[in-house]
Amino acid sequence: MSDTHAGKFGPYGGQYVPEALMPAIEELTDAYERYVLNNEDGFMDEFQDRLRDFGGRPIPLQYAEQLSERYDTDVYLKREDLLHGGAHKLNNALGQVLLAKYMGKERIIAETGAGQHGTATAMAAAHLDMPCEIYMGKTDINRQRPNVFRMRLNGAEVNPVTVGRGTLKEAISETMRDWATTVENTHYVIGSVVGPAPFPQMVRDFQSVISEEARHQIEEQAGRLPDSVVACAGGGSNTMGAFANFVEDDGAERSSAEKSSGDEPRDRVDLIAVEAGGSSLAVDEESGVAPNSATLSTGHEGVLHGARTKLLQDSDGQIMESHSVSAGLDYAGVGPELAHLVDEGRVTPANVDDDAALEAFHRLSQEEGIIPALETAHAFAYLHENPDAVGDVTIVNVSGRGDKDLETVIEETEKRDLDVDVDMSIFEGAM
Amino acid sequence: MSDTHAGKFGPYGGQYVPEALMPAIEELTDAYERYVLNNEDGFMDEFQDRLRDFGGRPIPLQYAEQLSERYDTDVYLKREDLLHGGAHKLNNALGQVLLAKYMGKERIIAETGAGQHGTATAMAAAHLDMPCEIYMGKTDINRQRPNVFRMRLNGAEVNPVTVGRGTLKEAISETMRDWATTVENTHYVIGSVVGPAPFPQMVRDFQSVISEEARHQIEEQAGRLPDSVVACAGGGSNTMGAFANFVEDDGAERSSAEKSSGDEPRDRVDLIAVEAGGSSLAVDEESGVAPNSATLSTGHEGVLHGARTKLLQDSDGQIMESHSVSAGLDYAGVGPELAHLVDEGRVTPANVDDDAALEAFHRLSQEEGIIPALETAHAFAYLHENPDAVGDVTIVNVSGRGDKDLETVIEETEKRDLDVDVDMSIFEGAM
Amino acid sequence: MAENERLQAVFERDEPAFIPYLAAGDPDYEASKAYVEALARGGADVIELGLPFSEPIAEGPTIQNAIVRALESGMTPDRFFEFVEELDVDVPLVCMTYYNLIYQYGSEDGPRPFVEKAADVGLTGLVVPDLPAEEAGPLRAACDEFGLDLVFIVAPTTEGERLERMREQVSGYVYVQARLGTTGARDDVSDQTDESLARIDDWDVPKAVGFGIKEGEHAARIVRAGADGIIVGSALVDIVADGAKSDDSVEAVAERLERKARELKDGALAGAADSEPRPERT
Amino acid sequence: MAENERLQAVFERDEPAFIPYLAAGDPDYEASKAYVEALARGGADVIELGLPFSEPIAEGPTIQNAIVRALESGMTPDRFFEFVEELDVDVPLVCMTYYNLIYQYGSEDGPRPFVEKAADVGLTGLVVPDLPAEEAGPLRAACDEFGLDLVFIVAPTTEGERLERMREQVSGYVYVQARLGTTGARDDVSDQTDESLARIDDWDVPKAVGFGIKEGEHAARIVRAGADGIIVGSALVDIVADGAKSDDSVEAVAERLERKARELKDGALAGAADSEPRPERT
Ligand SMILES: Cc1ncc(COP(=O)(O)O)c(C=O)c1O
Ligand SMILES: Cc1ncc(COP(=O)(O)O)c(C=O)c1O
Repeated sequence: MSDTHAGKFGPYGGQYVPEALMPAIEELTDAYERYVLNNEDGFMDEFQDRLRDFGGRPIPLQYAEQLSERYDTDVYLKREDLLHGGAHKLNNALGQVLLAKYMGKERIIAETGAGQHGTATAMAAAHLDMPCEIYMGKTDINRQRPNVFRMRLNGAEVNPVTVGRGTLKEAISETMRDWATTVENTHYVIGSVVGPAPFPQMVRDFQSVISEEARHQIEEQAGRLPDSVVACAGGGSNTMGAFANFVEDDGAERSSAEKSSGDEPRDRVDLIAVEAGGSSLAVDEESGVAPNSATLSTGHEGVLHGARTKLLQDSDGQIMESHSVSAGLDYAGVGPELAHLVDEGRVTPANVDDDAALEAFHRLSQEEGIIPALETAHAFAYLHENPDAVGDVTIVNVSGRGDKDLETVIEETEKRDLDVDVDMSIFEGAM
Repeated sequence: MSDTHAGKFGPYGGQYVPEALMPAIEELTDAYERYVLNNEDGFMDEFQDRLRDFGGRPIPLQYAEQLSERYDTDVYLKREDLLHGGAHKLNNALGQVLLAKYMGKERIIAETGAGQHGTATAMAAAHLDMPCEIYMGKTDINRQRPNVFRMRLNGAEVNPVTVGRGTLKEAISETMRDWATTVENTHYVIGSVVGPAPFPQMVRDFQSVISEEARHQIEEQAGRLPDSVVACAGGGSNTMGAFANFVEDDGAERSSAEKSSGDEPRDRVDLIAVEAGGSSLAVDEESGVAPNSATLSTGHEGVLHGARTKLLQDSDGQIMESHSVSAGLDYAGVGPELAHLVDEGRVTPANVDDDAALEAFHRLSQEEGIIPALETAHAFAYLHENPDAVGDVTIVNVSGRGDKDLETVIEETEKRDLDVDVDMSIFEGAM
Repeated sequence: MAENERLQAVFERDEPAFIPYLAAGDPDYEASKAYVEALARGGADVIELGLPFSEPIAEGPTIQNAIVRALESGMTPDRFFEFVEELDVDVPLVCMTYYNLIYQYGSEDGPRPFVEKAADVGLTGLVVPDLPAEEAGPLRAACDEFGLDLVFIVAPTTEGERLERMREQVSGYVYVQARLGTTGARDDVSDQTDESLARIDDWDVPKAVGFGIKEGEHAARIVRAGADGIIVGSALVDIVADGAKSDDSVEAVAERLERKARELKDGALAGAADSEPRPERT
Repeated sequence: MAENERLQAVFERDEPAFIPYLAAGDPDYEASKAYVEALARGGADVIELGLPFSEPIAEGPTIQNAIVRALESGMTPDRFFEFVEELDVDVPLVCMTYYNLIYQYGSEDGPRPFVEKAADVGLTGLVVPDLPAEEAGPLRAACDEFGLDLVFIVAPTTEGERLERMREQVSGYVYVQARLGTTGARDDVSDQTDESLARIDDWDVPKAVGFGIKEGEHAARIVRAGADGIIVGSALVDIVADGAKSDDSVEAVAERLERKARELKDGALAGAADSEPRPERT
């Protein structure tokens, strides 16, 4: 992994947080090292048991017949949509809530954008019998209603965040404020590979079960490593989870110590992070609005939410309002490790626009019988637009299911003239 | 199994269908025997592979910490809610759509009540590239909207059924009418262990993967068989699936052929089928309305939808309108094999009312972080009301997840004064 | 195998039988009686009377709706038998209903009480669309006991062994289903009809064709194809439905039914006139 | 370590320092200037001027809203520096902002251009709430280069090694966070204040306490507890917000701010009068 020292990934990472939080972050760093890295008190064993029994792991890697034929390439789907809660988010939420329990914390808080991290956290907190509050922006509350209900049904309090545009960015800021007040008994379960160290590496570690399984599965099913792994990136947690165990498959010469007999280079697995291109890659500096969330492609280094990373910001350094049809990608920052891997050339950043994502949503639903999250649909839109870029064998990470997105999809599809066969009139009967 | 000859279970079962369908049913019986029972052309292998890769099997058996403590008994949850689509229904839908493909059929039709069978069928049909039409009653369309969208997103046509009360009963009748017209190229994927032979046994066989897994899992995790298995019963497919591999654990003396050394009796696993008690077990003969769906407890032998079984009917033999807060249990019939097992004393019929099911829904959501389908909640309500009846170790089948029920639950909870701590005002913010 | 004499007599005449269907009690008890009597006046040779069942899986929308109207107006098996007793018609009546109503009638489970009562009120036969030959044993026995015919339906998909089994059980007449699907009036005559008739050409039982016949012209066409009778339901039920909807007088509707019956009957007769003379039956 | 002379001079006087905060540009550029000047008239010894950042994670709702107003009225880092230059006040000014604005300023990445400009317009120090000592190296170096103080915040949770690390880096004054949480006016004084002050009792840098001070009485209480200064933000921002909401004249609001400032300053002085004389500083 690329976090060689003190939570930095090249120039990125670090701990840019109010002083009041620093002791908690040091405590967390210590707990992360003991429990997660060193499996103290059998933490990782318990985590894995619970991921299996409560979460439903291992999750299949599925050969996608229709897509493989369409794109003339072997497309495998890593089915995180089947994880309890409907997205990869539980891998991390369960890990962190369990860690909070090991740390003796008594209360859980979390931010949420699409509501997937919030529901995952609420579920994990209920499962582990911990009180839980979730901060969610008002815009996201409106476009992800089912998830709001689910969190509440699981006994979590949902605190609406009304400042700014009311999306993920504001929700994170608000959760940090809560944490700054309650840090002594509360753990903040951050929802992606963002925030101050040790969050980016810890969340990645919890999520890396995705590629740990996928690597075994593809070797078993295809008899080889994939030529590429494609994942959507908001903060980048499903991305890093899907990439982690392939990062070292970089096609480089092996160091002599690693060489077995010959000196062939390692296999090369291309890692492709697909961000939300929104409605346009252009930016309105004047109003501070980016009509996209394509941080890796268009962002610039800066400091946000506790870490140095790539950001959507104006020339002064004010954070822009990002936009995406998918709430879970609608974020002006990105995980510092992902930013670093892009700079290093190890990860290829890409983006697709809202229309392409919606089309991919319908295509996957109709052709494979899998209704993906709108976030996930971005990865499939990339595949659709770049079938030649993924090699002969590719893994696409199905980061979540689309049940939460039904209303948005109907509304947004109706507005557009999509290049896919959807008859919107058929949706009226049941409204 | 109890289907000793020709699709009969004791006095139940049979093939009471219009003549036009009989040839198709004979063809299906033949295909069932060849492909399902005898694994011709590797049908069952392909089925199991697809259940694994597309469906996400095996599905965990989870120890429920909070419930076990509450009821002072070891409660294990068979997590069919984690199956692709969110309910056990895919086990059957995938099996039948695949079978239709082996049979050379070109079109799939199905009825649906809760929409879970419809979505499962639509998903399976998309996965296997088969055109698909789903019949659904107008009442059910209104109370299970998200599932209507999901079917349509998966490319299925949803045909509203407006006759009668517009629930499952009418949808089945309507699908049979379609089948009678299109029988030559169309397979009717029936959604539960009902209908003419060979459907009840075939659907049971596809669903019995539930208890096949659960039996291994409980032996591994608890080191013993359970004292009981509890499942909700509408038509009875999750019920029969969860019971199938425990039916022979009836506590009877073993026949001498089976005896190994001693002559101890087999373990006894109690099988408890929980139906919808609705608002009352009383029946209004005059208006032909049963405010419940407790067929096993209160029904009488008769013929409906192709089979002889227990039915909710008036003294003339007219079928009653059943009622339940959960669309998937809202059916006036029940699988013939289940009816027979109840007569034989092997399965214990039980029922819980709407209120109890809603309370159980909230309890499981809050305490275990699992939002169950309203159907499933009936099984948990039974556990709550009869914690002493399930023995020291029980398996409850979590037949599905409750995402589809959010609106109904909010509405129905608001109407009532439930014995569970739900603050309905919290649901308003996001409406 | 019982052959009900009155039913047999119909087919022994040297002309095709016109067999109309109405749901008893549609839209209400008294009107329905008048309508059935109008059919008799219009030339019906046999009348199929539907005893409405709540789950009529073999019916199309027209007859489904008739059944809903009849049930809502209070039709029950007991009222149905009264209805039959009270009818002032001279032609044989056949009851068309679903098996559950037959099975549940009376104090014991099973078809016997129903059949006994049916014979008692003068019904001559039964058609049970959800009862294939395989499950018909007990009902067949009761019909034999009480001298009723049990009419079976031959579908376009019925072939081979199934056809043989049915041939053994059928009596009165065989109901030849003109096309796949449910009941309902259509605008054309299906080619499937000819094939179906050909398949049972050598059966020694009258062949009545139904499903979708709407006009005299259809009737003629079908008789020319070799049918011994035509069965017409939805086209007549449509008239009842229209009358109920427009609140027309019972007399006006009855008049229309009689006229339609005559058109169909005349069509059948015309078809017979065109055909070669039919072989004598024993 | 740089000690800005003007800031140092404030704390060398034998009286507690009153350090008010306002967001520059709230609710607009001109009014904000008038308000800052009113604070100076009201007895401010140092003024903390907020340069608004879009993600103020350490602020409570009061200051968040002030920042939104300031941003909406067009405040930017460049305008901020103009603002500072144009201010007609005599007391040392400290800029409070978030690290990203500092980092992005100028043509190169990194804090140097910002600090150079800050020094240029006469700012005497910086407070950066999202920059803990661990990440402060480059900014500390730039501040040293241009003679600015870098104020750190000691939180109630800051202990042990972290406290030592901060002690080495802090200059100007140490900002003692009176309680956990974000900024915002409260109705009481936290016990955490006493504990925090006790923990850094032997530090050789002035201690200014902030977070939640609202009234003269609070100010007195905190000075009695040993603070060398009090920092008041939200209680003053509330006055600006009320004025903006009621559309009051700039003069009227300025007048209220001046009065509130005097109350707080007097409270601090009263607290000092009650305490034993403060030890001399070098
Ligand atoms: C299904 C799904 N995929 C992807 C994302 C994006 O998050 P990340 O980039 O951290 O995986 C989200 C966020 O909510 C999500 O719900
Ligand atoms: C989740 C769930 N459980 C149970 C049922 C009842 O069906 P069955 O009794 O066939 O399992 C349904 C039917 O839709 C369902 O969706």
